[in-house]
Amino acid sequence: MLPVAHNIQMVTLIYFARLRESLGTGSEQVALPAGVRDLDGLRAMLMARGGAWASELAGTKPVRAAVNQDMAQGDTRIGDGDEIAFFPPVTGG
Amino acid sequence: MLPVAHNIQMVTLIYFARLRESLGTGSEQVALPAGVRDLDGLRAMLMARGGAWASELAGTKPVRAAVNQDMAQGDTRIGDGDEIAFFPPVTGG
Amino acid sequence: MAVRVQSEDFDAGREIAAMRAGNAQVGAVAAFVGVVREMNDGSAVADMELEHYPGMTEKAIAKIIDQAKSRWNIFDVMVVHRVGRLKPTDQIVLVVVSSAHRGDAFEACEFVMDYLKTRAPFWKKEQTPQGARWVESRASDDVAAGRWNVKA
Amino acid sequence: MAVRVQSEDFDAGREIAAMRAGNAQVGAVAAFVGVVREMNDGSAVADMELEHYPGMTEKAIAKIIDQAKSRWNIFDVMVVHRVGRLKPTDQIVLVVVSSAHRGDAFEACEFVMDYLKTRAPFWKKEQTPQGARWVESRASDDVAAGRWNVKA
Repeated sequence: MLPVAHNIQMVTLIYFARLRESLGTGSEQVALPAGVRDLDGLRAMLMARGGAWASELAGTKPVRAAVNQDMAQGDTRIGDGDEIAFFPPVTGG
Repeated sequence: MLPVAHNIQMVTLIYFARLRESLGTGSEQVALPAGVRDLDGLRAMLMARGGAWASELAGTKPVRAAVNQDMAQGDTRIGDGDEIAFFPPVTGG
Repeated sequence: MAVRVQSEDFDAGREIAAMRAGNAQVGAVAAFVGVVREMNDGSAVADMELEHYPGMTEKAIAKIIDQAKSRWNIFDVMVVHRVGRLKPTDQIVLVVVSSAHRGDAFEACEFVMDYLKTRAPFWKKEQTPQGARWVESRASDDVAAGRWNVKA
Repeated sequence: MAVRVQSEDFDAGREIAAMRAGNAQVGAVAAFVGVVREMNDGSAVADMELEHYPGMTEKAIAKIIDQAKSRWNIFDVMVVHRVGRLKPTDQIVLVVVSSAHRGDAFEACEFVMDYLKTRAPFWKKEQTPQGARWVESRASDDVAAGRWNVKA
Protein backbone atom coordinates (compact mmCIF):
# COMPACT_ATOMS: atom_id res chain seq x y z
CA MET A 1 0.00 0.00 0.00
CA LEU A 2 1.34 3.41 -1.06
CA PRO A 3 1.97 6.08 1.56
CA VAL A 4 -0.63 8.86 1.55
CA ALA A 5 2.05 11.49 0.95
CA HIS A 6 2.47 10.07 -2.54
CA ASN A 7 -0.81 11.67 -3.62
CA ILE A 8 0.16 15.21 -2.70
CA GLN A 9 1.04 16.98 -5.91
CA MET A 10 3.39 19.89 -5.32
CA VAL A 11 3.98 22.49 -8.04
CA THR A 12 6.15 25.59 -8.27
CA LEU A 13 4.40 28.77 -9.40
CA ILE A 14 6.35 31.69 -10.86
CA TYR A 15 5.07 35.18 -11.71
CA PHE A 16 6.70 37.71 -13.99
CA ALA A 17 6.54 41.42 -14.78
CA ARG A 18 3.20 43.14 -14.02
CA LEU A 19 1.82 39.97 -12.37
CA ARG A 20 4.80 39.64 -10.05
CA GLU A 21 4.34 43.23 -8.90
CA SER A 22 0.54 43.11 -8.55
CA LEU A 23 0.53 39.77 -6.75
CA GLY A 24 3.42 40.83 -4.54
CA THR A 25 5.30 37.57 -5.02
CA GLY A 26 7.76 36.11 -7.52
CA SER A 27 7.24 32.43 -6.75
CA GLU A 28 5.65 29.96 -4.39
CA GLN A 29 5.19 26.24 -3.83
CA VAL A 30 1.61 25.03 -3.67
CA ALA A 31 -0.12 21.67 -3.26
CA LEU A 32 -2.68 20.96 -5.98
CA PRO A 33 -6.11 19.96 -4.62
CA ALA A 34 -7.35 16.62 -5.98
CA GLY A 35 -9.62 18.28 -8.56
CA VAL A 36 -7.01 20.57 -10.06
CA ARG A 37 -5.25 18.87 -12.97
CA ASP A 38 -4.96 21.54 -15.68
CA LEU A 39 -4.04 25.22 -16.04
CA ASP A 40 -7.64 26.46 -16.03
CA GLY A 41 -8.23 24.62 -12.76
CA LEU A 42 -5.12 26.14 -11.23
CA ARG A 43 -6.12 29.61 -12.37
CA ALA A 44 -9.58 29.21 -10.79
CA MET A 45 -7.93 28.04 -7.57
CA LEU A 46 -5.65 31.12 -7.50
CA MET A 47 -8.50 33.53 -8.36
CA ALA A 48 -10.39 32.21 -5.34
CA ARG A 49 -7.76 33.97 -3.21
CA GLY A 50 -9.54 37.23 -4.19
CA GLY A 51 -8.02 40.72 -4.47
CA ALA A 52 -5.22 41.09 -7.01
CA TRP A 53 -5.35 37.34 -7.65
CA ALA A 54 -8.92 37.57 -8.85
CA SER A 55 -8.40 40.71 -10.93
CA GLU A 56 -5.04 39.77 -12.49
CA LEU A 57 -6.04 36.23 -13.48
CA ALA A 58 -9.64 36.87 -14.59
CA GLY A 59 -8.51 37.31 -18.17
CA THR A 60 -9.71 40.91 -18.50
CA LYS A 61 -6.04 41.80 -18.83
CA PRO A 62 -4.29 39.27 -21.07
CA VAL A 63 -2.34 36.57 -19.20
CA ARG A 64 -0.08 33.90 -20.64
CA ALA A 65 1.23 30.76 -19.01
CA ALA A 66 4.03 28.25 -19.43
CA VAL A 67 4.30 24.73 -18.03
CA ASN A 68 7.85 23.49 -17.55
CA GLN A 69 9.08 26.39 -19.66
CA ASP A 70 6.86 25.69 -22.67
CA MET A 71 4.01 28.00 -23.66
CA ALA A 72 0.78 26.34 -22.49
CA GLN A 73 -3.02 26.58 -22.88
CA GLY A 74 -5.92 26.38 -20.42
CA ASP A 75 -6.32 22.64 -20.96
CA THR A 76 -2.60 21.85 -20.53
CA ARG A 77 -2.29 19.09 -17.90
CA ILE A 78 -0.30 19.84 -14.76
CA GLY A 79 0.98 17.59 -12.01
CA ASP A 80 3.54 16.88 -9.36
CA GLY A 81 6.85 18.67 -9.75
CA ASP A 82 5.76 20.96 -12.59
CA GLU A 83 7.03 24.52 -12.89
CA ILE A 84 4.13 26.76 -13.88
CA ALA A 85 4.61 30.41 -14.82
CA PHE A 86 2.05 33.18 -15.30
CA PHE A 87 2.96 36.40 -17.08
CA PRO A 88 1.66 39.17 -19.38
CA PRO A 89 2.15 38.88 -23.16
CA VAL A 90 5.86 39.15 -23.85
CA THR A 91 7.43 42.44 -24.98
CA GLY A 92 11.07 41.67 -25.78
CA GLY A 93 12.98 42.13 -29.00
CA MET B 1 22.55 80.56 -91.22
CA LEU B 2 23.98 77.89 -88.91
CA PRO B 3 27.37 76.40 -89.72
CA VAL B 4 27.20 72.87 -91.14
CA ALA B 5 29.32 71.48 -88.28
CA HIS B 6 26.43 72.18 -85.94
CA ASN B 7 24.51 69.25 -87.43
CA ILE B 8 27.15 66.62 -86.64
CA GLN B 9 25.97 64.73 -83.60
CA MET B 10 28.84 63.13 -81.74
CA VAL B 11 28.18 60.51 -79.09
CA THR B 12 30.41 58.49 -76.76
CA LEU B 13 29.86 54.73 -76.77
CA ILE B 14 31.01 52.57 -73.85
CA TYR B 15 31.03 48.76 -73.62
CA PHE B 16 31.23 46.67 -70.47
CA ALA B 17 32.00 43.11 -69.40
CA ARG B 18 31.38 40.42 -72.06
CA LEU B 19 30.61 43.05 -74.71
CA ARG B 20 33.83 44.96 -74.08
CA GLU B 21 35.82 41.74 -74.52
CA SER B 22 33.93 40.45 -77.57
CA LEU B 23 33.96 43.80 -79.35
CA GLY B 24 37.59 44.38 -78.47
CA THR B 25 37.01 47.97 -77.34
CA GLY B 26 35.94 49.76 -74.19
CA SER B 27 34.81 53.02 -75.71
CA GLU B 28 34.71 55.08 -78.87
CA GLN B 29 33.41 58.37 -80.26
CA VAL B 30 31.08 58.12 -83.21
CA ALA B 31 29.12 60.56 -85.36
CA LEU B 32 25.43 59.71 -85.63
CA PRO B 33 24.16 59.54 -89.22
CA ALA B 34 21.15 61.80 -89.87
CA GLY B 35 18.66 58.93 -89.57
CA VAL B 36 19.89 57.59 -86.24
CA ARG B 37 18.07 59.26 -83.37
CA ASP B 38 17.28 56.45 -80.92
CA LEU B 39 18.94 53.42 -79.35
CA ASP B 40 17.44 50.92 -81.80
CA GLY B 41 18.81 52.99 -84.69
CA LEU B 42 22.25 53.09 -83.08
CA ARG B 43 22.22 49.36 -82.46
CA ALA B 44 21.32 48.68 -86.12
CA MET B 45 24.14 50.97 -87.19
CA LEU B 46 26.65 49.10 -85.02
CA MET B 47 25.38 45.66 -86.13
CA ALA B 48 26.05 46.69 -89.72
CA ARG B 49 29.76 46.52 -88.83
CA GLY B 50 29.33 42.70 -88.91
CA GLY B 51 31.30 40.08 -87.00
CA ALA B 52 31.12 40.35 -83.22
CA TRP B 53 29.10 43.57 -83.56
CA ALA B 54 26.36 41.75 -85.38
CA SER B 55 26.33 38.72 -83.08
CA GLU B 56 26.65 40.57 -79.74
CA LEU B 57 24.01 43.21 -80.48
CA ALA B 58 21.45 41.03 -82.29
CA GLY B 59 19.61 40.38 -79.04
CA THR B 60 20.09 36.61 -79.10
CA LYS B 61 22.22 37.14 -76.00
CA PRO B 62 20.55 39.69 -73.71
CA VAL B 63 21.95 43.23 -73.99
CA ARG B 64 21.09 46.24 -71.85
CA ALA B 65 21.81 49.90 -72.52
CA ALA B 66 22.06 53.16 -70.64
CA VAL B 67 21.87 56.71 -71.98
CA ASN B 68 23.69 59.27 -69.90
CA GLN B 69 23.93 56.73 -67.09
CA ASP B 70 20.22 55.95 -66.92
CA MET B 71 18.82 52.58 -67.97
CA ALA B 72 17.27 53.04 -71.42
CA GLN B 73 14.98 51.30 -73.93
CA GLY B 74 15.13 50.83 -77.70
CA ASP B 75 13.06 53.96 -78.33
CA THR B 76 15.10 56.17 -75.99
CA ARG B 77 16.14 59.30 -77.95
CA ILE B 78 19.85 59.96 -78.37
CA GLY B 79 21.67 63.02 -79.61
CA ASP B 80 24.79 65.14 -79.59
CA GLY B 81 27.02 64.72 -76.53
CA ASP B 82 25.23 61.70 -75.10
CA GLU B 83 27.08 58.92 -73.32
CA ILE B 84 25.63 55.59 -74.42
CA ALA B 85 26.63 52.31 -72.80
CA PHE B 86 25.94 48.73 -73.88
CA PHE B 87 26.37 45.83 -71.46
CA PRO B 88 25.03 42.41 -70.43
CA PRO B 89 22.41 42.14 -67.67
CA VAL B 90 24.06 43.20 -64.43
CA THR B 91 25.37 40.63 -61.95
CA GLY B 92 26.48 42.57 -58.89
CA GLY B 93 25.35 42.30 -55.29
CA MET C 1 23.18 27.77 -33.39
CA ALA C 2 24.01 30.14 -30.57
CA VAL C 3 21.71 31.85 -28.09
CA ARG C 4 23.02 34.32 -25.55
CA VAL C 5 21.02 36.21 -22.93
CA GLN C 6 23.24 38.78 -21.29
CA SER C 7 23.34 42.21 -19.65
CA GLU C 8 26.52 43.20 -21.54
CA ASP C 9 26.41 45.00 -24.87
CA PHE C 10 27.31 43.08 -28.05
CA ASP C 11 29.38 43.80 -31.15
CA ALA C 12 27.18 43.17 -34.21
CA GLY C 13 30.17 43.30 -36.56
CA ARG C 14 32.03 40.60 -34.66
CA GLU C 15 28.99 38.33 -34.61
CA ILE C 16 28.40 38.80 -38.34
CA ALA C 17 32.07 37.98 -39.01
CA ALA C 18 31.80 34.85 -36.86
CA MET C 19 28.80 33.65 -38.87
CA ARG C 20 30.84 33.90 -42.09
CA ALA C 21 34.02 32.35 -40.72
CA GLY C 22 34.82 28.78 -41.62
CA ASN C 23 32.09 28.23 -44.21
CA ALA C 24 33.00 29.23 -47.75
CA GLN C 25 29.46 28.36 -48.89
CA VAL C 26 27.97 31.34 -47.05
CA GLY C 27 26.84 33.82 -49.69
CA ALA C 28 24.44 35.88 -47.60
CA VAL C 29 24.28 37.14 -44.04
CA ALA C 30 21.17 39.00 -42.87
CA ALA C 31 21.32 40.77 -39.55
CA PHE C 32 18.95 42.74 -37.37
CA VAL C 33 19.74 45.02 -34.45
CA GLY C 34 16.94 46.24 -32.18
CA VAL C 35 17.62 49.51 -30.38
CA VAL C 36 15.97 51.30 -27.42
CA ARG C 37 14.08 54.35 -28.73
CA GLU C 38 13.91 57.65 -26.89
CA MET C 39 10.18 57.94 -27.54
CA ASN C 40 7.76 55.03 -27.30
CA ASP C 41 3.96 55.28 -27.56
CA GLY C 42 4.22 59.05 -27.19
CA SER C 43 6.28 59.14 -23.99
CA ALA C 44 9.92 60.05 -23.49
CA VAL C 45 11.78 57.00 -22.22
CA ALA C 46 14.55 57.69 -19.71
CA ASP C 47 15.60 54.09 -19.35
CA MET C 48 14.12 50.63 -19.18
CA GLU C 49 14.48 47.37 -17.33
CA LEU C 50 14.29 44.14 -19.28
CA GLU C 51 13.09 41.19 -17.21
CA HIS C 52 13.16 37.62 -18.48
CA TYR C 53 12.40 34.03 -17.47
CA PRO C 54 15.80 32.37 -17.06
CA GLY C 55 15.85 28.88 -18.48
CA MET C 56 12.71 29.28 -20.56
CA THR C 57 14.19 32.19 -22.51
CA GLU C 58 17.02 30.19 -24.03
CA LYS C 59 14.72 27.23 -24.63
CA ALA C 60 12.08 29.36 -26.38
CA ILE C 61 14.67 31.04 -28.62
CA ALA C 62 16.27 27.68 -29.48
CA LYS C 63 12.86 26.42 -30.54
CA ILE C 64 12.30 29.45 -32.79
CA ILE C 65 15.71 28.86 -34.39
CA ASP C 66 14.88 25.18 -34.97
CA GLN C 67 11.69 26.20 -36.73
CA ALA C 68 13.59 28.67 -38.90
CA LYS C 69 16.09 25.96 -39.83
CA SER C 70 13.35 23.54 -40.81
CA ARG C 71 11.60 26.13 -42.99
CA TRP C 72 14.49 27.81 -44.81
CA ASN C 73 17.72 26.76 -46.42
CA ILE C 74 20.04 28.40 -43.92
CA PHE C 75 23.35 27.48 -42.36
CA ASP C 76 23.18 29.08 -38.95
CA VAL C 77 21.30 31.49 -36.70
CA MET C 78 22.60 33.40 -33.73
CA VAL C 79 20.59 35.44 -31.28
CA VAL C 80 21.86 37.76 -28.56
CA HIS C 81 19.24 39.36 -26.29
CA ARG C 82 20.12 41.76 -23.53
CA VAL C 83 18.42 41.94 -20.13
CA GLY C 84 18.67 44.35 -17.22
CA ARG C 85 18.85 48.12 -17.37
CA LEU C 86 19.02 49.77 -20.81
CA LYS C 87 18.75 53.37 -21.99
CA PRO C 88 17.80 54.99 -25.30
CA THR C 89 20.22 54.21 -28.17
CA ASP C 90 21.35 50.99 -26.40
CA GLN C 91 21.24 47.82 -28.44
CA ILE C 92 18.66 45.28 -27.19
CA VAL C 93 18.69 42.36 -29.57
CA LEU C 94 20.75 40.93 -32.41
CA VAL C 95 19.70 38.24 -34.88
CA VAL C 96 22.17 37.03 -37.52
CA VAL C 97 21.36 34.41 -40.17
CA SER C 98 23.79 32.91 -42.68
CA SER C 99 22.72 31.22 -45.89
CA ALA C 100 23.85 30.48 -49.43
CA HIS C 101 21.32 32.93 -50.89
CA ARG C 102 19.81 36.18 -49.70
CA GLY C 103 16.10 35.28 -49.86
CA ASP C 104 16.43 32.58 -47.22
CA ALA C 105 18.64 34.74 -45.01
CA PHE C 106 16.24 37.70 -45.05
CA GLU C 107 13.09 35.67 -44.44
CA ALA C 108 14.55 33.53 -41.67
CA CYS C 109 15.96 36.62 -39.93
CA GLU C 110 12.61 38.40 -40.00
CA PHE C 111 10.81 35.23 -38.88
CA VAL C 112 13.10 34.86 -35.85
CA MET C 113 12.56 38.52 -34.90
CA ASP C 114 8.77 38.24 -35.28
CA TYR C 115 8.71 35.15 -33.09
CA LEU C 116 11.04 36.61 -30.49
CA LYS C 117 8.53 39.44 -30.16
CA THR C 118 5.62 37.08 -29.41
CA ARG C 119 7.16 33.89 -28.00
CA ALA C 120 10.32 34.68 -26.03
CA PRO C 121 9.68 35.53 -22.35
CA PHE C 122 11.04 39.06 -22.01
CA TRP C 123 9.19 42.02 -20.50
CA LYS C 124 10.09 45.70 -20.73
CA LYS C 125 9.41 48.24 -18.01
CA GLU C 126 10.00 51.83 -19.08
CA GLN C 127 10.80 54.84 -16.91
CA THR C 128 9.01 57.91 -18.30
CA PRO C 129 8.24 61.41 -16.94
CA GLN C 130 4.77 59.99 -16.12
CA GLY C 131 6.35 57.22 -14.05
CA ALA C 132 7.27 53.59 -14.63
CA ARG C 133 5.10 51.48 -16.91
CA TRP C 134 5.16 47.95 -18.23
CA VAL C 135 5.25 48.05 -22.01
CA GLU C 136 2.12 46.47 -23.48
CA SER C 137 2.36 43.96 -26.27
CA ARG C 138 1.36 45.22 -29.70
CA ALA C 139 -1.37 43.68 -31.78
CA SER C 140 0.87 44.41 -34.78
CA ASP C 141 3.45 41.99 -33.38
CA ASP C 142 0.89 39.19 -33.26
CA VAL C 143 -0.04 40.02 -36.83
CA ALA C 144 3.62 39.95 -37.87
CA ALA C 145 4.17 36.59 -36.22
CA GLY C 146 0.86 35.23 -37.48
CA ARG C 147 1.70 35.68 -41.14
CA TRP C 148 4.31 32.89 -40.96
CA ASN C 149 1.58 30.28 -40.38
CA VAL C 150 3.40 28.44 -37.64
CA LYS C 151 1.45 26.52 -35.06
CA ALA C 152 1.99 27.72 -31.49
CA MET D 1 22.18 58.40 -47.54
CA ALA D 2 25.64 57.10 -48.33
CA VAL D 3 26.86 55.14 -51.33
CA ARG D 4 30.42 53.88 -51.57
CA VAL D 5 31.96 51.88 -54.40
CA GLN D 6 35.42 50.74 -53.37
CA SER D 7 38.01 48.00 -53.73
CA GLU D 8 38.76 47.97 -49.99
CA ASP D 9 36.95 45.70 -47.57
CA PHE D 10 34.37 47.18 -45.18
CA ASP D 11 33.53 46.78 -41.50
CA ALA D 12 29.81 45.92 -41.24
CA GLY D 13 29.78 46.54 -37.49
CA ARG D 14 31.17 50.04 -37.85
CA GLU D 15 28.64 50.93 -40.54
CA ILE D 16 25.75 49.58 -38.45
CA ALA D 17 26.97 51.62 -35.47
CA ALA D 18 27.20 54.74 -37.66
CA MET D 19 23.58 54.28 -38.76
CA ARG D 20 22.44 54.26 -35.12
CA ALA D 21 24.62 57.14 -33.96
CA GLY D 22 23.00 60.51 -33.45
CA ASN D 23 19.37 59.46 -33.88
CA ALA D 24 17.64 58.26 -30.70
CA GLN D 25 14.52 57.47 -32.74
CA VAL D 26 16.21 54.54 -34.47
CA GLY D 27 14.59 51.38 -33.12
CA ALA D 28 15.60 48.96 -35.86
CA VAL D 29 18.63 48.41 -38.07
CA ALA D 30 18.49 45.74 -40.77
CA ALA D 31 21.72 44.81 -42.51
CA PHE D 32 22.75 42.51 -45.30
CA VAL D 33 26.24 41.31 -46.21
CA GLY D 34 26.82 39.55 -49.54
CA VAL D 35 29.78 37.19 -49.63
CA VAL D 36 31.76 35.47 -52.43
CA ARG D 37 30.94 31.74 -52.41
CA GLU D 38 33.48 29.04 -53.14
CA MET D 39 31.06 27.22 -55.40
CA ASN D 40 28.75 28.92 -57.89
CA ASP D 41 26.57 27.16 -60.48
CA GLY D 42 28.46 23.95 -59.83
CA SER D 43 31.97 25.27 -60.37
CA ALA D 44 34.71 25.95 -57.84
CA VAL D 45 35.49 29.66 -57.87
CA ALA D 46 39.14 30.59 -57.33
CA ASP D 47 38.57 34.33 -57.45
CA MET D 48 36.53 36.90 -59.31
CA GLU D 49 36.82 40.33 -60.82
CA LEU D 50 34.02 42.81 -60.28
CA GLU D 51 33.74 45.39 -63.05
CA HIS D 52 31.44 48.41 -62.83
CA TYR D 53 30.37 51.54 -64.69
CA PRO D 54 31.92 54.42 -62.75
CA GLY D 55 29.52 57.32 -62.43
CA MET D 56 26.41 55.38 -63.32
CA THR D 57 26.92 52.95 -60.44
CA GLU D 58 26.61 55.58 -57.71
CA LYS D 59 23.74 57.25 -59.56
CA ALA D 60 21.82 53.97 -59.98
CA ILE D 61 22.25 53.04 -56.31
CA ALA D 62 21.20 56.53 -55.17
CA LYS D 63 18.03 56.16 -57.23
CA ILE D 64 17.26 52.79 -55.63
CA ILE D 65 17.74 54.34 -52.18
CA ASP D 66 15.42 57.23 -53.10
CA GLN D 67 12.75 54.74 -54.10
CA ALA D 68 13.17 52.85 -50.84
CA LYS D 69 12.83 56.09 -48.88
CA SER D 70 9.65 57.02 -50.71
CA ARG D 71 8.08 53.61 -50.08
CA TRP D 72 9.01 52.87 -46.46
CA ASN D 73 9.20 54.79 -43.25
CA ILE D 74 12.95 54.67 -42.87
CA PHE D 75 15.59 57.07 -41.62
CA ASP D 76 18.62 56.21 -43.68
CA VAL D 77 20.16 53.72 -46.08
CA MET D 78 23.82 53.03 -46.71
CA VAL D 79 25.30 50.86 -49.41
CA VAL D 80 28.90 49.77 -49.83
CA HIS D 81 29.74 47.74 -52.94
CA ARG D 82 33.20 46.43 -53.66
CA VAL D 83 34.82 46.22 -57.09
CA GLY D 84 38.04 44.69 -58.35
CA ARG D 85 39.50 41.33 -57.45
CA LEU D 86 37.71 39.27 -54.77
CA LYS D 87 38.09 35.70 -53.55
CA PRO D 88 35.77 33.25 -51.78
CA THR D 89 34.70 34.37 -48.27
CA ASP D 90 35.38 38.03 -49.18
CA GLN D 91 32.56 40.48 -48.51
CA ILE D 92 31.07 42.00 -51.70
CA VAL D 93 28.20 44.20 -50.66
CA LEU D 94 26.70 45.78 -47.55
CA VAL D 95 23.25 47.33 -47.21
CA VAL D 96 22.21 48.90 -43.90
CA VAL D 97 18.79 50.46 -43.25
CA SER D 98 17.70 52.29 -40.09
CA SER D 99 14.10 52.81 -39.09
CA ALA D 100 11.83 53.27 -36.09
CA HIS D 101 10.31 49.79 -36.55
CA ARG D 102 11.60 46.50 -37.85
CA GLY D 103 9.09 45.83 -40.64
CA ASP D 104 10.17 48.89 -42.60
CA ALA D 105 13.86 48.20 -42.03
CA PHE D 106 13.64 44.59 -43.23
CA GLU D 107 11.56 45.32 -46.31
CA ALA D 108 13.57 48.32 -47.43
CA CYS D 109 16.84 46.40 -46.96
CA GLU D 110 15.61 43.47 -49.06
CA PHE D 111 14.21 45.86 -51.68
CA VAL D 112 17.56 47.63 -52.04
CA MET D 113 19.38 44.30 -52.41
CA ASP D 114 16.89 43.00 -55.00
CA TYR D 115 17.27 46.19 -57.02
CA LEU D 116 21.04 46.25 -56.73
CA LYS D 117 21.00 42.78 -58.30
CA THR D 118 19.04 43.92 -61.35
CA ARG D 119 19.67 47.66 -61.73
CA ALA D 120 23.16 48.55 -60.53
CA PRO D 121 25.85 48.23 -63.24
CA PHE D 122 28.24 45.62 -61.83
CA TRP D 123 29.48 42.53 -63.63
CA LYS D 124 31.23 39.51 -62.16
CA LYS D 125 33.86 37.46 -63.96
CA GLU D 126 34.81 34.24 -62.16
CA GLN D 127 38.00 32.24 -62.44
CA THR D 128 37.20 28.52 -62.29
CA PRO D 129 39.15 25.31 -63.11
CA GLN D 130 37.28 25.39 -66.46
CA GLY D 131 38.59 28.89 -67.16
CA ALA D 132 37.26 32.43 -66.76
CA ARG D 133 33.56 33.07 -67.25
CA TRP D 134 31.22 36.03 -67.00
CA VAL D 135 28.53 35.27 -64.47
CA GLU D 136 25.10 35.19 -66.11
CA SER D 137 22.20 37.03 -64.57
CA ARG D 138 19.63 34.86 -62.82
CA ALA D 139 15.98 34.82 -63.76
CA SER D 140 15.30 34.47 -60.01
CA ASP D 141 16.81 37.91 -59.47
CA ASP D 142 14.40 39.46 -61.96
CA VAL D 143 11.58 37.69 -60.15
CA ALA D 144 12.82 38.96 -56.78
CA ALA D 145 13.02 42.53 -58.07
CA GLY D 146 9.73 42.23 -59.94
CA ARG D 147 7.68 41.47 -56.83
CA TRP D 148 8.17 45.03 -55.54
CA ASN D 149 6.07 46.41 -58.42
CA VAL D 150 8.37 49.28 -59.19
CA LYS D 151 8.46 50.75 -62.67
CA ALA D 152 11.83 50.55 -64.38
